[in-house]
Amino acid sequence: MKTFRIGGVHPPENKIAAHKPIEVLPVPATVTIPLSQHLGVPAVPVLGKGDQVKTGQLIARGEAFISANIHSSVSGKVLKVDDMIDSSGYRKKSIVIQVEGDEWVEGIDRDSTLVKECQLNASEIVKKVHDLGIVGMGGATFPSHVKLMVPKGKKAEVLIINGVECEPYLTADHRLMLEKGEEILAGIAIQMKALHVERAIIGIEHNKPDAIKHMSELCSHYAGITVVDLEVKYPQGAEKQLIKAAINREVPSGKLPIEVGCVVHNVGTSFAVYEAVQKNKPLIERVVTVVGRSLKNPSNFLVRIGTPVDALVEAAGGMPDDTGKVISGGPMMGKALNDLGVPVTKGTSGILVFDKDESFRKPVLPCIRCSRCLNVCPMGLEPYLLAVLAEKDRIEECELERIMDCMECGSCLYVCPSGRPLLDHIRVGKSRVGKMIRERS
Amino acid sequence: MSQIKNFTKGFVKENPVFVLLLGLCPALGVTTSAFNGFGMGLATTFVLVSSNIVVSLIKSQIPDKVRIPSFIVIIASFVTIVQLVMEAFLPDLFKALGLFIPLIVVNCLVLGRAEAFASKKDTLSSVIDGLGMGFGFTFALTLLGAVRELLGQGAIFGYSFIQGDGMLVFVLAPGAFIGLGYLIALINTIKKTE
Amino acid sequence: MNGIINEITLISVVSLGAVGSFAAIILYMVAQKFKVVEDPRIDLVAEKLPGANCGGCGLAGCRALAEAIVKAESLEGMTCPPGGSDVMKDIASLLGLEAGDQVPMVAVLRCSGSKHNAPPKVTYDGAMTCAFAHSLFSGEAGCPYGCLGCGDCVVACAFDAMYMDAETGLPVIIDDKCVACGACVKACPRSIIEMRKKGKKDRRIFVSCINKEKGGVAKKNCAVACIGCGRCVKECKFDAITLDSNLAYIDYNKCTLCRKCVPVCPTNAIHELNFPPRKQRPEVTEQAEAK
Amino acid sequence: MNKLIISGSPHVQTDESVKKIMYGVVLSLVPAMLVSFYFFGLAAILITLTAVVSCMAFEFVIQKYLIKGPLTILDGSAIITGILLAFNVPSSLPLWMVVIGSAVAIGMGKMTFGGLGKNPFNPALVGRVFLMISFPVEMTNWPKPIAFSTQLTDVVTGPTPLAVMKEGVSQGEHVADILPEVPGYVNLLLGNMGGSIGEISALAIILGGLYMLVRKIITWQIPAAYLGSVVVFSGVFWLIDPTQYVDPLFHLITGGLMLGAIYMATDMVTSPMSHRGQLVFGIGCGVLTMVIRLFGAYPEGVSFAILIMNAFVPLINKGFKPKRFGEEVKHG
Amino acid sequence: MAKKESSFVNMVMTLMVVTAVASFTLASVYNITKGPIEMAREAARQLAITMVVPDFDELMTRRYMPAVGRDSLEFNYAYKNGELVGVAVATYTDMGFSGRIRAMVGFYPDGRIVDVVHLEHQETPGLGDKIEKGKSDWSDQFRGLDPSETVIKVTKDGGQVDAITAATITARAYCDGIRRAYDTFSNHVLNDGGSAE
Repeated sequence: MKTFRIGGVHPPENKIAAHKPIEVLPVPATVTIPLSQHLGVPAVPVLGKGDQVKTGQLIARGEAFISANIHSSVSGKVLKVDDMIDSSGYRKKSIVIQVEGDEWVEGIDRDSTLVKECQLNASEIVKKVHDLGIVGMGGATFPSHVKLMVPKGKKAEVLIINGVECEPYLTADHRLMLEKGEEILAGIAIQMKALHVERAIIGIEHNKPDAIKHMSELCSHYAGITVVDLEVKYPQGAEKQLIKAAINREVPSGKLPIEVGCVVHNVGTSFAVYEAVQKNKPLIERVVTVVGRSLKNPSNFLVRIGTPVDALVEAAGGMPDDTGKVISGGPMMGKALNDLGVPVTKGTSGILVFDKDESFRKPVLPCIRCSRCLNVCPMGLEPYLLAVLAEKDRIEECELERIMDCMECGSCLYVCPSGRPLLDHIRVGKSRVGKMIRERS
Repeated sequence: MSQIKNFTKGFVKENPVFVLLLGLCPALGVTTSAFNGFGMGLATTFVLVSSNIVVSLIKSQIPDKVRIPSFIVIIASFVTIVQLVMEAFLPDLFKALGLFIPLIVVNCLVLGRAEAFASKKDTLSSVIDGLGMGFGFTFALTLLGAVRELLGQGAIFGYSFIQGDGMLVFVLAPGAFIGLGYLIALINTIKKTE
Repeated sequence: MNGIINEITLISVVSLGAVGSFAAIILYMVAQKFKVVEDPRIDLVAEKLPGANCGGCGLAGCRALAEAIVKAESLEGMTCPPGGSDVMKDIASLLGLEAGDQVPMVAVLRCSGSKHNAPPKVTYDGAMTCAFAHSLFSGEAGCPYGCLGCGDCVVACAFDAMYMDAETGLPVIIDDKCVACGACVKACPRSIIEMRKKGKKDRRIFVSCINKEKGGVAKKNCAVACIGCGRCVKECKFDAITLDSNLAYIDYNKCTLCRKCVPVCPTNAIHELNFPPRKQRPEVTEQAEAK
Repeated sequence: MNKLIISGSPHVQTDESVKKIMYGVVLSLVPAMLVSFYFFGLAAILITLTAVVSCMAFEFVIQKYLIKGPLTILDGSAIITGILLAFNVPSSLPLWMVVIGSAVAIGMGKMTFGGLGKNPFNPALVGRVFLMISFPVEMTNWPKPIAFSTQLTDVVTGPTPLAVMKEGVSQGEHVADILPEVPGYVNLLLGNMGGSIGEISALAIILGGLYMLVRKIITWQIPAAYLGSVVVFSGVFWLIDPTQYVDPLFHLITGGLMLGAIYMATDMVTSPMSHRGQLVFGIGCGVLTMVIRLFGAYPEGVSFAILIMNAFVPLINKGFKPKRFGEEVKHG
Repeated sequence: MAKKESSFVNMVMTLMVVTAVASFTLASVYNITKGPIEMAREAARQLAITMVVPDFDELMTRRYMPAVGRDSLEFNYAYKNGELVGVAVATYTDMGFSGRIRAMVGFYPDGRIVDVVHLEHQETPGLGDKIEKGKSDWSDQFRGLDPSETVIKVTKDGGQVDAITAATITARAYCDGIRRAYDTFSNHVLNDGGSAE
């Protein structure tokens, strides 16, 4: 079994919803669609208050290179285009749509039959992915068309598909592989065509034996696609770690995976690419795991983008009384929500509902220099040092200690026996170093 | 600054050893007993006062560039005088401190005061400053010596309190550092509460 | 031979005198060869400065300011907030320059979102640093402009002029100790602290809010938020108050400290400091609210 | 509704804590403690108790009245310091000296620097070396081990095997002639020899070390590098001249080497952070120990070696960083 | 304060005057204190000699090189009524813990030790300074010993002298100094017929 070499932790897996098939969540009464649900420049709305929209209709255009189109996930009337609270409590421009029926835009193939053959050429595929607003579904929401365009002078050799789902609790990708395996493989084939690569590797962690078996069987019908069984270790789902684990190549510091001839896509993204290219369907819904220890009915839902989080929690059995924390995403990298009215976005992979007793952090004690943070850091950094330097505002030294290599996986904070908020300080340091670097150029 | 203040500042507020951290070589080296510290302090005080007087008297005649060499020569002369006189008339004290007397020359306290104070102020102020600093230095060395003698040999000024040996480490060099460190901490605490 | 003056005296005088002269010659040569021309005035100016190296002047430290002053041969644009105009006048007379009048400034906290006025809706459980809390979320009270209460400004203050009030959860500025170096202004990720004119008898009037949200939204999170109603603007006869994106701002250069604007504010967002108590204030406030 | 809790990611943490680590170490010290009680009897129990109680008392007093900070005496670190200090003194040491040692260990070695996690030197060793320099007579007076001893005073004393060896070699005797004067290797391994309370039984210490390794309280790097370098260093001299230098095994199981390598050098606070640094640290400790043992004035050098290397830890941390991911590989 | 400008002439002049005045003063003080210093040194030596030899009325000094060691030893022959009553040997050792130890060893003409007293040492206070008479009675054990019968070595080295606890090095060194004195003494006094002439 393969894995990456440096660092890593083994948080309790808690894959509670692993055996729950994906359920389709009913369309809510209103949806709030933020204009910035991808990495990069926010999209620009193309309609205004009072306009009628259909499901799948383009409502905001990503005009910059690193940006993505946004489509309406429902049909109905635009209530307002205004600043709405996002998951951090800040107000961001969003489009609020009052749902009226569920009328889809023509041209979208809603039939579930599998279409394997792809007639389009590479640039047509990329265009389609661009037009239909596909972004990375693993959580980073990087616009997919950018990744499918190999920069000049570089060559992609391997397409690596991330089916690792190393975050505890989350089971969305797992279920997707089991239920939509054929479609994912078709999507992978399309991506391979777009990238002109002959080889694709699907990395799946060992705690999903059924998915590994299922995908391996399906792969036998495709040339060049293999499944690799990976040891369970967080953060294996991180691009650089996955590349290291799957094909033993190290992406140099500050460089992109293409530097070592790799492109990494999530299985969810592959599925979305399949639907976009073969079925003409924009990214308007996604699978979200809703899970929690006290939640009555932990589930994997297929949710329209823009559905408020409380609708998901309601469908999963309602909010338990002793809820302490609601997290959007996984427990290691997700974001704690301070308002449940916020919508599901393209990057929402899960909603975790934590009890009060598992919500609070440990009391902070002095650092005993046990070096656990240093041993688990997958990037080989020294989190204890970075945290101190950042806290003391010694920004230049932070940069020398390669603070920008930190991917905020949270392993250091997870493992710290003194409960020190290492990552909190490192994040501040990172943003300051980033500012300094920008000012320099 | 009144002359009284000028005189008393050396005891705690600007104590040469505990606060200014000047003249640490003798402070650490000779203070194995309170008596040694006291003797060294007085010898230094004499040099300090004498050199302060001379420096303040001739300060206007000395060109800037040969200031330090001139001061050093003056200080060295007084140190040698102390050494000769002590050996002639106080042979016992000379035996205990002999090795350290010449080191007064490079005691940065003496040069420091000559440079920072006597070369700028009038003679009377310089004398008082030298006396104050010297007594402060003597006080510090005696205190450190007493602490080390008490802990290291169970005695003060040679009068034994306990049977047998004390904590030997305080007689040795590490004890000097430890003792000085904690005394400085103590003085800082006192200064803070004032 | 046994007299006080004998050949030993002679030998030592001659030899030591020769050594001295020789040393002087070498010193002279070395001094000629390695002449360093540093303006002696830099030292003099640096001596006048407070030496706290607070960076309030915008330079790396007191010595940097001294170098800059001597180099520029002018005091224009050079200020030493902790030292105030006295220090600058001192330096001016030292260098024979003109010192501009420096108005004494003081740090002012422009937020009243205490635990009482802006009750927390969520609990923050991370590192106690505003910089991180600001990047993480809008604050416990939900106001994206309000004080986060983690005390970065207090940590940044080198003059012990600030402390956190446990009751309100807000920092408190001790006017007497504040030297207006601006470290807290830089430290606050939300730019809540402003340097304002100290005012006659330390009297100041200012809008204690920087929330630019619409009135209703702001008011929902905080009882004393400026809702941008504009009553104070109408009340002010001196055009000292301006309204910009739902937020009133009082220009301390135009304000005459008449404090007519204070009672008309429906949310009590305008604060007056160090004024004698006002007798009829409660009624006036009620009237204002009744309108 | 409940107020929601907001914090940055990650939202899960291990159930490992400082307390658990510290009590794990205490647990691992039990075998060595039992051996010491067996051989030194009541005296060992009394000294261990005195050291632990006074360490905790000094920590409490200093935290409460001098630092005026939060009280952490129950986090177990003071208990470890107490036990290790007791382990490093002979069982005949007067109890008041143990109290002084505890005061120095906690006051000077730990609290002066700000308490847990900030001390550059191992507190127990600071206390030990202070006692060693202050009371050289009492600290080098080793009672002979007696099974189930209940005697408190007037026990038979004798030199440690290392001292016997050093004395003998310096007299020009051959190693082979000296070896019969010390207990056999099996006895040395079990702990039937003169020495400090806790250092005698290499076997019991190794047992505790294995427990800590399994619990992942320590990593293998420091003990392995330490013991390895001792073996190599002493082995080289032994091969060159077996009449003047004793074999490596003797060095391994006598004196405080095992205790030092497994408990003292691995102290988290005072050892380097990265694995590479830990190896360097261990090798440094080993070489220094052997230099002192073979060429120094003292027969034993573990305490001094570790303290000296403690001083180098910040430098080692600067010079030996962990291997970075994606580190540029330099091509020749 | 107005600083005086440094020119070549005034620099040289100043330094020359300062050094000349200083050296003149020093030379004068030296001349004044020369007598007392010599008297003090002589008194110390005399005191040490009287401590280690029997009552005498005449003293004669001679220097011999020891068999081992770089510096000569000072032999003080003490006579009473023209008869040799003892020899005080100023000896030294470099084996001390810190620096040279000097001591005065007194012998009866037959080679027995009268007494030993230290002259100078820098041993650790509290430990090695027990060789001093005033600090400890350790050095009293040498009284009456005959080095030809008793091995002047610490017991650890196979001799018959008790070491100082925790200061074996100092004790060992002191023994070395005494042996040096005795070896030279036996070469030059015992073997040459016991007379200085």
